Amino acid sequence: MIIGEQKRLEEISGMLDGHRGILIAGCRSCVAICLAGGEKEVAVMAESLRLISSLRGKGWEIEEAMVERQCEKEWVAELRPRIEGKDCVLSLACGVGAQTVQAMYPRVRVLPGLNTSNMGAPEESGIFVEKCGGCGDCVLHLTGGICPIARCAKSLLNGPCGGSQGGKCEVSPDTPCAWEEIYHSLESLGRLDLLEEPIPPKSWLPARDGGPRRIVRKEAVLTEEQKRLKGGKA
Amino acid sequence: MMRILAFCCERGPGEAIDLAGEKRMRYPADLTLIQVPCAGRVDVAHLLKAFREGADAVVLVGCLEGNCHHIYGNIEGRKKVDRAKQILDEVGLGGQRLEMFHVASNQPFRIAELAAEMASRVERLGPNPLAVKE
Amino acid sequence: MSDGGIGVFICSWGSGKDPKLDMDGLLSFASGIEGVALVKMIDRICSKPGQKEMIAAIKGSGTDRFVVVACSARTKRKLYRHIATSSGLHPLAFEVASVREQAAFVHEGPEAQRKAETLVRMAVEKVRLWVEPPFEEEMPALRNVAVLGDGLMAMAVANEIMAQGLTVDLVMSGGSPKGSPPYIFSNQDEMDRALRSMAEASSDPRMTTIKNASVLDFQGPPGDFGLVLDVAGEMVPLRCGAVVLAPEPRMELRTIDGSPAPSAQELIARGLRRIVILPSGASSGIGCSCMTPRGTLYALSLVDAAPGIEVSLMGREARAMDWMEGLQRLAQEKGIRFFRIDGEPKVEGHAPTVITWRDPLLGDMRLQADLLLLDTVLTPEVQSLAKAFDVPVDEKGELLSIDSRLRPGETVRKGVFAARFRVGNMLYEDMALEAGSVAARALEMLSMGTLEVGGAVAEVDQEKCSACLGCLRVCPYSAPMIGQAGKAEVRMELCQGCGACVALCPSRAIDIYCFSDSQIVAQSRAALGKVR
Amino acid sequence: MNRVAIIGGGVAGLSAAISLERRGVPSIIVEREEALGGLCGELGCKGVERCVRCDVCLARDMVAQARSSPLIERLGRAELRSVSGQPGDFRLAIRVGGQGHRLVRAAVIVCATGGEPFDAHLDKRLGYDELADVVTSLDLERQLSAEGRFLVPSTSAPPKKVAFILCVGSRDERFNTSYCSKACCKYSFKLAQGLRAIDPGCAITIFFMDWRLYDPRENVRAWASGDSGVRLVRSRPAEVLLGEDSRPEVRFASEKDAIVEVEAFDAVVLSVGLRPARSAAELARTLQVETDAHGFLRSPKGEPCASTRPGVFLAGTCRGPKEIVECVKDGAEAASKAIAFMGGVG
Amino acid sequence: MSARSGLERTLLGGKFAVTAEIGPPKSASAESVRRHAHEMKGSADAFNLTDNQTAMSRMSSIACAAVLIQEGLEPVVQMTCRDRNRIAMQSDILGASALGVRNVLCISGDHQTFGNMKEAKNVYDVDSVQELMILRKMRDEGRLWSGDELETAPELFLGAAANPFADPFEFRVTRLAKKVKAGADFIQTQSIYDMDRFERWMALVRARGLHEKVHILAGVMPLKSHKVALYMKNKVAGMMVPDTVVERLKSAKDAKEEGIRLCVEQIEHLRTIEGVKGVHIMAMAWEEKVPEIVKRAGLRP
Repeated sequence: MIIGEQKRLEEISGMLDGHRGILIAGCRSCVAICLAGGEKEVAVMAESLRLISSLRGKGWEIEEAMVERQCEKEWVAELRPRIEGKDCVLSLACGVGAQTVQAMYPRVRVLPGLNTSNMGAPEESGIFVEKCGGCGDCVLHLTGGICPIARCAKSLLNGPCGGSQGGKCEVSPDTPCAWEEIYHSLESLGRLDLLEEPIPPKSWLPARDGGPRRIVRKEAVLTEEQKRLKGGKA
Repeated sequence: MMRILAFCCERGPGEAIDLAGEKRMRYPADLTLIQVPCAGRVDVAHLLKAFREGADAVVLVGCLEGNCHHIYGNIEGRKKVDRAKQILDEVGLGGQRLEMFHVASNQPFRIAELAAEMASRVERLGPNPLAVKE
Repeated sequence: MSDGGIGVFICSWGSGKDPKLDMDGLLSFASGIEGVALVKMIDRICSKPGQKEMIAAIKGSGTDRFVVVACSARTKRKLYRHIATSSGLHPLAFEVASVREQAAFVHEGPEAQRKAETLVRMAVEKVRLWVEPPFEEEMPALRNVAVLGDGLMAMAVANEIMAQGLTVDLVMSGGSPKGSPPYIFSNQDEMDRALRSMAEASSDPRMTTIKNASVLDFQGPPGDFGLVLDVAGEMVPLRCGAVVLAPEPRMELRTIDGSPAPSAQELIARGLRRIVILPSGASSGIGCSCMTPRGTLYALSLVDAAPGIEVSLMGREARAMDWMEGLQRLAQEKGIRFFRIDGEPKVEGHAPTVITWRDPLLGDMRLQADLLLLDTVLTPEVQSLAKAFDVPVDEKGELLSIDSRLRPGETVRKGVFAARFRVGNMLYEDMALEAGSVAARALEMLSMGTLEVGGAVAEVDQEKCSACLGCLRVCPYSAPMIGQAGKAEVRMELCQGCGACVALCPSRAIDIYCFSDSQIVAQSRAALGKVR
Repeated sequence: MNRVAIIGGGVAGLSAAISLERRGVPSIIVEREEALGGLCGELGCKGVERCVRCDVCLARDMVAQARSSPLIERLGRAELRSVSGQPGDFRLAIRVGGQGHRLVRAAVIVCATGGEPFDAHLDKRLGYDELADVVTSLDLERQLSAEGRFLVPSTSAPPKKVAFILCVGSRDERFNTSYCSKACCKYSFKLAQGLRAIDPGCAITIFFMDWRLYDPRENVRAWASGDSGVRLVRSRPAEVLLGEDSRPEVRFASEKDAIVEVEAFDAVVLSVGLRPARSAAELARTLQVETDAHGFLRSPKGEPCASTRPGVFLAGTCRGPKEIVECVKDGAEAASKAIAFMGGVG
Repeated sequence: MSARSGLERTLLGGKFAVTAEIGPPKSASAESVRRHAHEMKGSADAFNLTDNQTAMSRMSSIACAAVLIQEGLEPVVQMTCRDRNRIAMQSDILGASALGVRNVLCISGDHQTFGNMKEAKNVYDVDSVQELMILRKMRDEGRLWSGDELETAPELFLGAAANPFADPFEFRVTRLAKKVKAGADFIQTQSIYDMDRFERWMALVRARGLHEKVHILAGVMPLKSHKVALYMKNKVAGMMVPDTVVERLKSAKDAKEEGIRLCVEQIEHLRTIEGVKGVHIMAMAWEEKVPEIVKRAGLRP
């Protein structure tokens, strides 16, 4: 899932200066799961900002709203009555959500309440770890199901580097060395042979480096004629 | 004996089939027709599963574009056929064994035409290799 | 699955006359199929005695579904539903193997028999997996129609509906409409009679008129719609069984600078002698559309009132209808000239205005006019109606209802009907006919008092739905919606059972009754001889 | 007995029957031919992959709906002999095929007997009699309906050059048809689109006077300019003669320099207009309704589908030439008026 | 096979090679490089020039190499994968060989979070093994990685790093084999303190016959004090410093002298290990001691 964490209150209140009608919009999918933008987090953020507003006389009028999934136009459209009369929206969804709200309500300023971080999974309650770098050309079949692009600090394909010691990455003691894990995974899979052959340079075209990506599933795309025939909001 | 399976929209083409019957328009018995509410009802899995069940050729018969009783079910059907053809090519069975035909309710002769067309394709491409193995 | 077992009824006439099918062979074939509890040959199922015999057999056997092996399913579907209900079964608890049309009539001897057996096998395999669909008969159908539109078309629709004993709420976006109705009246009294009928209708007790209203919200199933109108800032709720959208263009003869066409006396007074009428078609600026009788009638009125006036009509086609054919000859006899143009004329200067264009036969032409009148069209505001009722609009700005196989007057949204106007060439009779047929569509839906809902419709398994909104986006009828639980729900009253959503759903959360995935697969396997 | 008798099983009659059935009103269709569908039922679909919106398949769809409804009784090979009784309780004497007469009681009569295509033999100059390759649009439609393609009669090869001549038997004083038949502009446009779709190698030339397409979305000029294989000539051909290579030659005044041109085509299609049915006068007498100047049954001004006699309603081309979709609307309107006449919702 | 560089000529001649390391300065002037050059001239076959070591910006390795060439020394250019993608890498190599550089050491490079600009964006388009593949293709096939032909192919003596002290130990030899397959001609190991582990590693190397396929130079680093030893042991990842070494420096009166003596002892021991073709002396910020170490270890006449 997409993992994000809240910006510091200081930064958020800095952004909110000069605004009066504020709507905090949370999201019920990924950011709720990583405890960044769910309904409770929206409530906590609302209370904290109301405290700041009364303590420092900011005069903010803060309202809370939830969206099922803030990256879907249909659901963000349901925010319309709540957004009427507000001059800014503090989105506690991931970056995608904030951008969707801004695209649908061009005259209302949308402020990012979260720093969207990565695609990962909860390791245990409260700890979320990056697992996938979205490089567009998966190599898990060569690395025993452990992604070196996302989980090796240097995205090496013929790791480990010289700095891996005690199973930890040189970058930080609590980051396991991906290649150490790859080695042990392939060992238990009995496929250490995969590490013999040097892997040639990777094409980064399908990755973010190739420019913003656009995935098209032709059989679900409505043709121009279908759109004309269907009409309505969709 | 060839096995050609046709998924047939019951509105337009379904009417054409009955009209073909009324007019005694002969077509090869290899063509077996399954009636579905609309060409858009059939999804890629049905088309591929038919080949796994031994069909030599599969046909999706929908109404003419712009004449769909369910607004644009036939365009949805066309998209599924294109996707399935792509997969059949990649798989090696050949997308030629799958085709979409458009038949209006007053074109009974098209049923015989499409049956003949698919029969000739099966002759050219040979029977479904899966069926032969069994 | 079927607990009471499947009944297979073979109609003796199903074999077709010349290439006889061996119906007894089919009988024994059917009895050999696992799960078939009863097999019976009946002489002419569609005859009265045939039906009685079949109903008795079903009741006696305790089977809860059956297969009919007979002629085409299409012509007898309603009959078989009647037999099912009379035997105490669900009206859709059957499948038909059309062995006559799809085997006896189209294949030769042994092949026909084998195909018939395959068809029977397919029908049995399909009905085996039949699941009782939701079938609510009693959806209410309010006998009140909301008609939206300002002009004559809306009024005519209202009249037709009231003539059939239903009540009407006429919702007008403005107060009184500008310009004149776009229809062509054969003479003045027909126009007066039409305007008079408009006045009478508005006083009819069965109609309430709401002026200056725009639609804020539109909810509810067909037969029980809930509208919320914004009437000069105030929110007015409105409940109705059906909605008819009847926007109407307005036509106006205008000068270039937009002022309405002067009367004959004014022309004489201002000494304007040479008048040219150009149907501009476009609502603004110079265009070139078809010469309509409207221009001819206005020219005739000018010439009658002031003989000295010289009138010329320009346009691409000479459009005339029924009785209007002779109109042009009458106009020519009175000295009115007609010019046919291909493409846009060039217009320069003011009093006199010089019009130049290229005539295919006569070459480059020049015409001087003291006054150029444009026959302009004021197309109605259709976008907001389309948005409010979720109905598509085509490039011509008309509420699309013809493009696909919808019947005239129907739109994609069940219960929402739309009258179509043809700009510039719609006779008053054409409009009355359009209004009548659109009203008829609405009445067909409401007149039975209840709406049959359910049957072969889609249903969402809430557990499996991942709320990807795919079904909302693909459904032509916008039947699926997102319920409270954040999961998809298919509104049974809107679903027409086309299955586009089922084919798209990534989580296989939606399936359709009577054409479920498992049924289609079972039929394919049976068709390919893969079932033991 | 609130049953409606519908004379004629064409598109208009079927539409009326279906509309009545949906409102719970039983009806009986008296059809002269064996099968339902009328003139429209004989026409062919002109689309290959794309529907050109000629609406011909409406007839087929409606026949299917009518045949599957228990509320609609159908009498094939049946002719209306006489009508007695008064509006609200008519008695119709009907001769049914070989089994003699049958008496039908009905509260209302809807006459949907339709019109007749203009007999092209009457216009000698267009050579329909002598030249095999000069066909009427109806012949072309029947071939499309049967095989989905058109072959030149004399050579039975697909044509490479086809001419359409519009307004044959319409807007023509000589045959007392000074009216515009409304439908031939549309169906000729659709036939041309059909031939282009079936064989893009077949060039089409259409000789026309005015384009009178009533559906605003039908833009024949845009279609023609976008398709190199189509040529629109605004000229009414004088005659069609046999060329040396035994192909029909059309003599017409060309648009550009108004001299007479002669051009040979593989086939010439005469777009025949609509005339009142031969039996229209006799039918009018039977139903005691008036006809208009051209011989069609007359609807009073401003009341579509009504006839001059209460309780008798008219639908379709029996009351004047019209397109297929308009006949469908006529059916619905006639059904509405019939139900209104029978006192409100059925 | 003709030697492509002085270092290669020494190694091919069977002579025990010596390489040292010069740290490029944080300065725009090459003055300190020239000074080191004069001090160390003749004391080693070739001199490594680190590439923004520990991810701290310093004078570019190739620029320093040019200066060394002017001073008559043979440079070993180090090229990390952290700062350049394959496009910049190949263009730098063409430039370097045009300036006379023949030895290149392909290394992944320290992660930028070690350096003084942690917020920088790293590259890592390719890793050290892939870098070897690219450079070998330029040398042997005369083509860029894209396949375009080069007018003149660079003559390169390709080196790679190896760290017997990083984990997983048993994989380290396989990784060395991978580098050899990718085109490494010589290897310079991490600085050695835990002699047993190095010897076990060399045994595995010999077992796979890698010591004949590639010239292995053992890395040593003289320690100025026991504090430096502790820093190396705890702060530098992939470095093993046994406690005995720390103890020895701590108890010594003159820590620096003890550091030098230890280094010399290590060199003498390393010369006895079969498969070790030379030694790489990394006297970072102590370059002036290299001639003395070389002399006391008897490496130079």
